Amino acid sequence: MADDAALPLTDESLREEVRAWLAANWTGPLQTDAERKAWMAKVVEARWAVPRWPSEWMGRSLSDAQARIVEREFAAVGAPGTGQDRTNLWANTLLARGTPALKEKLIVPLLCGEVGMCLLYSEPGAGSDLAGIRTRADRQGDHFIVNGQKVWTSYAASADYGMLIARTDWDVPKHRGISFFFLPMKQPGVEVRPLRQITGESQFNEVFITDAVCPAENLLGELGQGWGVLQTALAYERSVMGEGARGPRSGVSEGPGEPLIALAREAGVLSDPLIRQEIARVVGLKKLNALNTARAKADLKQGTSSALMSLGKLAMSRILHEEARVRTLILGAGSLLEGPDHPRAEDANFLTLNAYFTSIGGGTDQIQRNIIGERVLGLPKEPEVDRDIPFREVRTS
Amino acid sequence: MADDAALPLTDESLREEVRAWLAANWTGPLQTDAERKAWMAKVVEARWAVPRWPSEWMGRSLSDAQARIVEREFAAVGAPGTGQDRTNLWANTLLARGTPALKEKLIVPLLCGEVGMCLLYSEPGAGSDLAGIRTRADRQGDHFIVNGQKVWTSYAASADYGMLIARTDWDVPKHRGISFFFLPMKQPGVEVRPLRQITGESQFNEVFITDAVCPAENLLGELGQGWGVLQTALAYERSVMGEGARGPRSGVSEGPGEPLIALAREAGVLSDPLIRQEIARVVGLKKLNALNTARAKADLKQGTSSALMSLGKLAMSRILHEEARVRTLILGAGSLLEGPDHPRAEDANFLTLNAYFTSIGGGTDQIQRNIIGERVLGLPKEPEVDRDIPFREVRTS
Amino acid sequence: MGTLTAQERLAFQDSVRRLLADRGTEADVRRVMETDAGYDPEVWKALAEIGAVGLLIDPEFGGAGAGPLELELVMEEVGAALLCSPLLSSGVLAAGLLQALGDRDASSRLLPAIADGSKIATAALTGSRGTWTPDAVAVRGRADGEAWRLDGQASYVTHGQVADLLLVAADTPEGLAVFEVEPAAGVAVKALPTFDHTLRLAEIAFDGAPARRIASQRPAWEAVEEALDLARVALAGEQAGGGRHVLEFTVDYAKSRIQFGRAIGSYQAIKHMAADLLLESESATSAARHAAAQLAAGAPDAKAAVELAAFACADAFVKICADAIQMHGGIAFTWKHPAHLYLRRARADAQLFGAPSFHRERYVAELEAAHG
Amino acid sequence: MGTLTAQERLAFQDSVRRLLADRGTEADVRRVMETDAGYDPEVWKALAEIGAVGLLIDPEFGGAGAGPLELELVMEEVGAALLCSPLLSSGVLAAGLLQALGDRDASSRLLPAIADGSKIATAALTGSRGTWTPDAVAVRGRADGEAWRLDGQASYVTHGQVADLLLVAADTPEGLAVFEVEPAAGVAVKALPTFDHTLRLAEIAFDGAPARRIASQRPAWEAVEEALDLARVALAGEQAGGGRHVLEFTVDYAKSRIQFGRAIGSYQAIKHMAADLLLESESATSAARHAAAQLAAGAPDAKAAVELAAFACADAFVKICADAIQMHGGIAFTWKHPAHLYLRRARADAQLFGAPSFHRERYVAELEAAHG
Repeated sequence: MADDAALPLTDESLREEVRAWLAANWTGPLQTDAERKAWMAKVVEARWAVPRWPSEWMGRSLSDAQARIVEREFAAVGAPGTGQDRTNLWANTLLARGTPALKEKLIVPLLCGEVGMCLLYSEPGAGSDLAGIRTRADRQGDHFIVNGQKVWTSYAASADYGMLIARTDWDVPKHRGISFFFLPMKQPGVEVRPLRQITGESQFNEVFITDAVCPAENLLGELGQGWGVLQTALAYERSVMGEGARGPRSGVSEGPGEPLIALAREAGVLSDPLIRQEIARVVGLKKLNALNTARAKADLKQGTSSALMSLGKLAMSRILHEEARVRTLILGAGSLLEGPDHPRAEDANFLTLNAYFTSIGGGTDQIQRNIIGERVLGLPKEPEVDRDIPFREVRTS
Repeated sequence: MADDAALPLTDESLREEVRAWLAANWTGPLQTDAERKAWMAKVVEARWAVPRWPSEWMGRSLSDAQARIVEREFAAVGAPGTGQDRTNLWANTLLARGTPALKEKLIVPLLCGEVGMCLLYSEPGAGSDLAGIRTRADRQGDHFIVNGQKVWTSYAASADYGMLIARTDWDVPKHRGISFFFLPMKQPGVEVRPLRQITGESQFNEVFITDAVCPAENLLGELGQGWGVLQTALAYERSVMGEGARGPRSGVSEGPGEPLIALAREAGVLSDPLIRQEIARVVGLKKLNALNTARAKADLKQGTSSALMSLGKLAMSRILHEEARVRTLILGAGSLLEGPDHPRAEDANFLTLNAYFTSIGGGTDQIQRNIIGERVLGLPKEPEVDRDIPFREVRTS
Repeated sequence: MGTLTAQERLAFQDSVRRLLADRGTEADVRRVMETDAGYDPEVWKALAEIGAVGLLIDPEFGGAGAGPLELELVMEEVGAALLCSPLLSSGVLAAGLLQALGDRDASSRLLPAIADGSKIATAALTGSRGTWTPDAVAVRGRADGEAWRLDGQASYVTHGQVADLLLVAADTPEGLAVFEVEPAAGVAVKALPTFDHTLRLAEIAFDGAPARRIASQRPAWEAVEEALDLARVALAGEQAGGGRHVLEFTVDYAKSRIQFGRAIGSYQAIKHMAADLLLESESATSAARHAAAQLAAGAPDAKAAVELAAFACADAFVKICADAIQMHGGIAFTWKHPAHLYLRRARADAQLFGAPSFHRERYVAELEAAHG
Repeated sequence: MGTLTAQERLAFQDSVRRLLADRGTEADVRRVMETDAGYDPEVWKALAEIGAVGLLIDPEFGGAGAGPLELELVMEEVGAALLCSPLLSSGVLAAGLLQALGDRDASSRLLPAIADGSKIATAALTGSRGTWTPDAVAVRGRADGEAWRLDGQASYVTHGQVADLLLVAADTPEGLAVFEVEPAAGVAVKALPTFDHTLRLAEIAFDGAPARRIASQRPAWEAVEEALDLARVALAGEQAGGGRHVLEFTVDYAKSRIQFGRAIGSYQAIKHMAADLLLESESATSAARHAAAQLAAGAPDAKAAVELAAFACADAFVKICADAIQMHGGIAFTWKHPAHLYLRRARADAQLFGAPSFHRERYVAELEAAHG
């Protein structure tokens, strides 16, 4: 086995080992949830789930390059389950900052996908200003009592635990009084209500927390150090997140090639010079963003940090809003409609509204411009009126 | 005469009096500078120059409505000189805040147009932040010694006096240490250098002030109260200023009708659908601004204050930049050229650069948006880091 | 068309405002927009009673005899409240079209019931292309003895599903004409699902539908254009009023929402967006009122003023609503926040009776015509 | 076309950068742009010596044998420094055209002197319409025995007033062809005053001018388009480099300029403009480099990549320069501040060889063609 440190592990021997294991164990597409769970357990057991991790936690202490070899072999046969040391937000956060007891309890189930998770960060009063949260966790013996309200929580209804930030100290500046917990969701004090979005969908939830109980061993990091734990978690999240933006939802294909060209052709306006200019603009923006992303990746490979990464979200926001606008322009009166009989209108209108998912969610465009201005261009911050005063005295909505 | 308060002055009797006086004194267009001076002296002497002012200062204490009657009669024959109680920035400021000695000395010459004036407000280090000026005036017996540098000064070379703001107290917050002077310009300590603008023109000057002498009687308002005097002067200036923006400078007519239509027709692109859309946008913006201005005036007449006034400058800035852009679009490669043989290119390029006169000069668009947001919409100000500390301690460039 | 005195106008506007404050709340809008009919019959009755439905209709036919100025003011209130009603269809488009055609017989037969709200009328003026130009008409009329029959299809018919009376533009061998049709035999009305839930649109198929031809003193499309211009001024007013209202509640939010220890409206990002939107809002108001004034005065540049208002108000309303959502952040991404309802209305208004680029093109044509 | 190794390329870029840092300062630009010639012969010589002038020319004809990738990198430096030189005219347009035509005799006769900088060449490709499309050519060629004579007019000829050699596109009875002409009898070269003082343009009248026809292996306009595409990639590089440099000095200013007690770059109004401009700048760099790479690789989407770079880089450079002036405030409204020099160059670059809307139109045509 690979944890025999005496034998130097070559790329080739590793590749052969994975291949052999896959040949022996992988039997093709997973059809049922039970099959999936069984497979995941097998991958974890064989220490392929998190090969970069130490052997203590089901890993092999492989280098990133070697772990990529494992991932490529899994991908080649279409088998899931490896690379979770890159992609499993929950397990990574827990490994980095959790108590031994909590790790012992949850790491393997998390790797096996047996535990549902959700994020309890944002609050109605704390969006851009996440450190302004008012959900409180008060110590009571060997557990905390949690009260407050969270919002924009995906999968809250099915989650077993929520990664929660809550205020545990009101007498220190806002960033310093926050703690980070794995809050058990299946308890009477946690009420999940679907939140209907402007698109009409309900992907998110509000979570009302009333005297919910959280064991003290579910605290990640030190008490009051939750802001730092959160940054760790957010970094994992960012490194995994792709574009995140969704395309048209109608599911009715517009045919091959550039979608806007196909749409304009279908609508009979592809020869309209105005439409053509607008299509060029939007397709151009998309292409430029793809080129920027490719350059960013190349820069990263060369080890130089890249300004381009941070621009991607801002660029995508503009692209989504612009594409929705041009789709509307192409459809004209057709955009008045919606519903399954009018898939093009459905797409244009859905995109119009859903573009805000990107321009508001995960940091508004405005916050994003602050970040680019300050962290990339090195422009000075604004005066921060709430930075160094006890949170109790901070002005809130 | 009208200052016989016993006789009630009716609109009709006033109108007859002006008419009679004009009939007796106005002999047609003024050809020479001497003729002009003689006429102005006559108008002042006859108390028509500032009819709203008290008789003590060459006025008649007329109501605004009555003064308008005088103005209309003068306008009807084309005679200049009246209405200076609205339009003469210098005389109005002096009347409002000057010492008796300075008024006695300069009011009549100012009304007669015998004294050249300029504004010494902005400094290289104090543009948007006018209260951040560093030009100093130090009392020395019965005069002040002035040192510093001013910029964006029109007519500085021919001016007899400059309306100057200078710092007289460095140990109080910035707005409270400023004083307002009529600085004699014709003295060795005042050096005027033309400032070439991006358009290539030199309408403005830099003024270098080195140990210049200003009599104490030339102080307007109290020592350290100059910011308030400045606000008075700026209010007079705003009430007079029209649009301020200049049109094309080539002077070569584009023919009747909407200039952009004529330009596009001349360039042979009036049938281009893209050009037509852009023309509609810009002409529309101009028309909307005219309509807004008309509504603002109507609101003012009805005595309600108007949000529209403050929007005019911002709107004009956008119009000027947009018009320059569309002219460039219309001309295509033609916009590469300049000079008298290429008047259309000259216009497009001049407008492109001169648009910044409006979007930067007299308060940048950014400052303008602050003003609209705060004073019109009532949005709160940003934290002001330099408001309540001695100017000496304020961070500057 | 007539015009009220300034005082009468303000009193009238006030009565509309009070009615809407009372019975056109956001909760009412949300309730009514989910109904099939898409309007509240009680409110409709009340609107008729205060004279809003018959606003444009000659007193001879039971209306208030007012004109575009009054219409524009009322619509500013309608826009601010997001009123769900067939006012635009019945009181403006249909009434305007009947009066523009000038068929006294038809007018005296149809207008009184429109004016008192007892009948809801609408106009079917375009086909599936939805361009509101004569070439997009897809209904044909054929003589059948003394009467006429219609075949073909009309689309984007505002409030077609609740109309008791349809005025239908149709091509005939003698040119385009307008017909009076009842939604009965040979008329299949299909409700179209709309992105703006406060709007109702229908697609109507005519299959030998009996119709009565309305006489016209002039080319029928001229009368249609006149009615459409009234509707455009109405929409402009709605857009101006809607935009102003959205800006108001957005600015209020920016004053009260605290992030990082201060109101978000103190940040230049938000403050400057608000300042730009104020310019949009005020410009839309100027444009809408100017178009109404020029139309009321029969000014030579009335058409240009309408075209300008059509694109300027449409773009302004959309921009204000779109930016308002951004300025609110997450809260406006929820269904329960009203911002998206306004954005939906703004997007609908921007398409009805011609998209902004269509009006920009026509505006330039007017400018060309004005100056040779 | 060849390509240097990555290391050679960086070394070469570095040599250009050092030359410009040394002899292409703002003071140099201001001095040279006021001369009639509009370039510094000594710097030109130095550019030739380090291989920049003959960059694209085959080693067989005395050049460096490099390609679009190297050209783009050099032009980024040229744009940042606002270099005044006929590099684009002689080293790119003329050299590119000769090589694209593939007339070995003409190439061996003309390219060596272009490569070593001893002769300056340019191409006269458009008439007074300035669209760089074959229909805008306003010169006609007629056979005169073995030789040819040209009549008509060319305009917007870059550096025409300093060129020793003109490559002229002309219509002939056999179709469009390219001719070699010396500025001598029958050729009247008139300098055109340019808004961008760092550029030189000429209008050239041909009156029976003796000309030598350059043989072409393909339709001559195809070769012209190939040369124009090289020039567009060069411009894209210049725009990307210029824009990046302007953004850099603007951000620096925003850090050091204090108003109201803090750096103006701490205000969101300035900070957010800078963030948006960074996106513009990075996108322009990506577009320019991508176009160069696709052209170098002879990729099927090379044409689309060039069109995209042409409009994206043009718009980005203009926007960056325009916003940079606004962000500087009053200081950039003065002649002595460099911002306006960049804006002038940006406006020139945006027109040369086709305006952005022209390239957007052609980009869509490429997208259509790519996907049927």
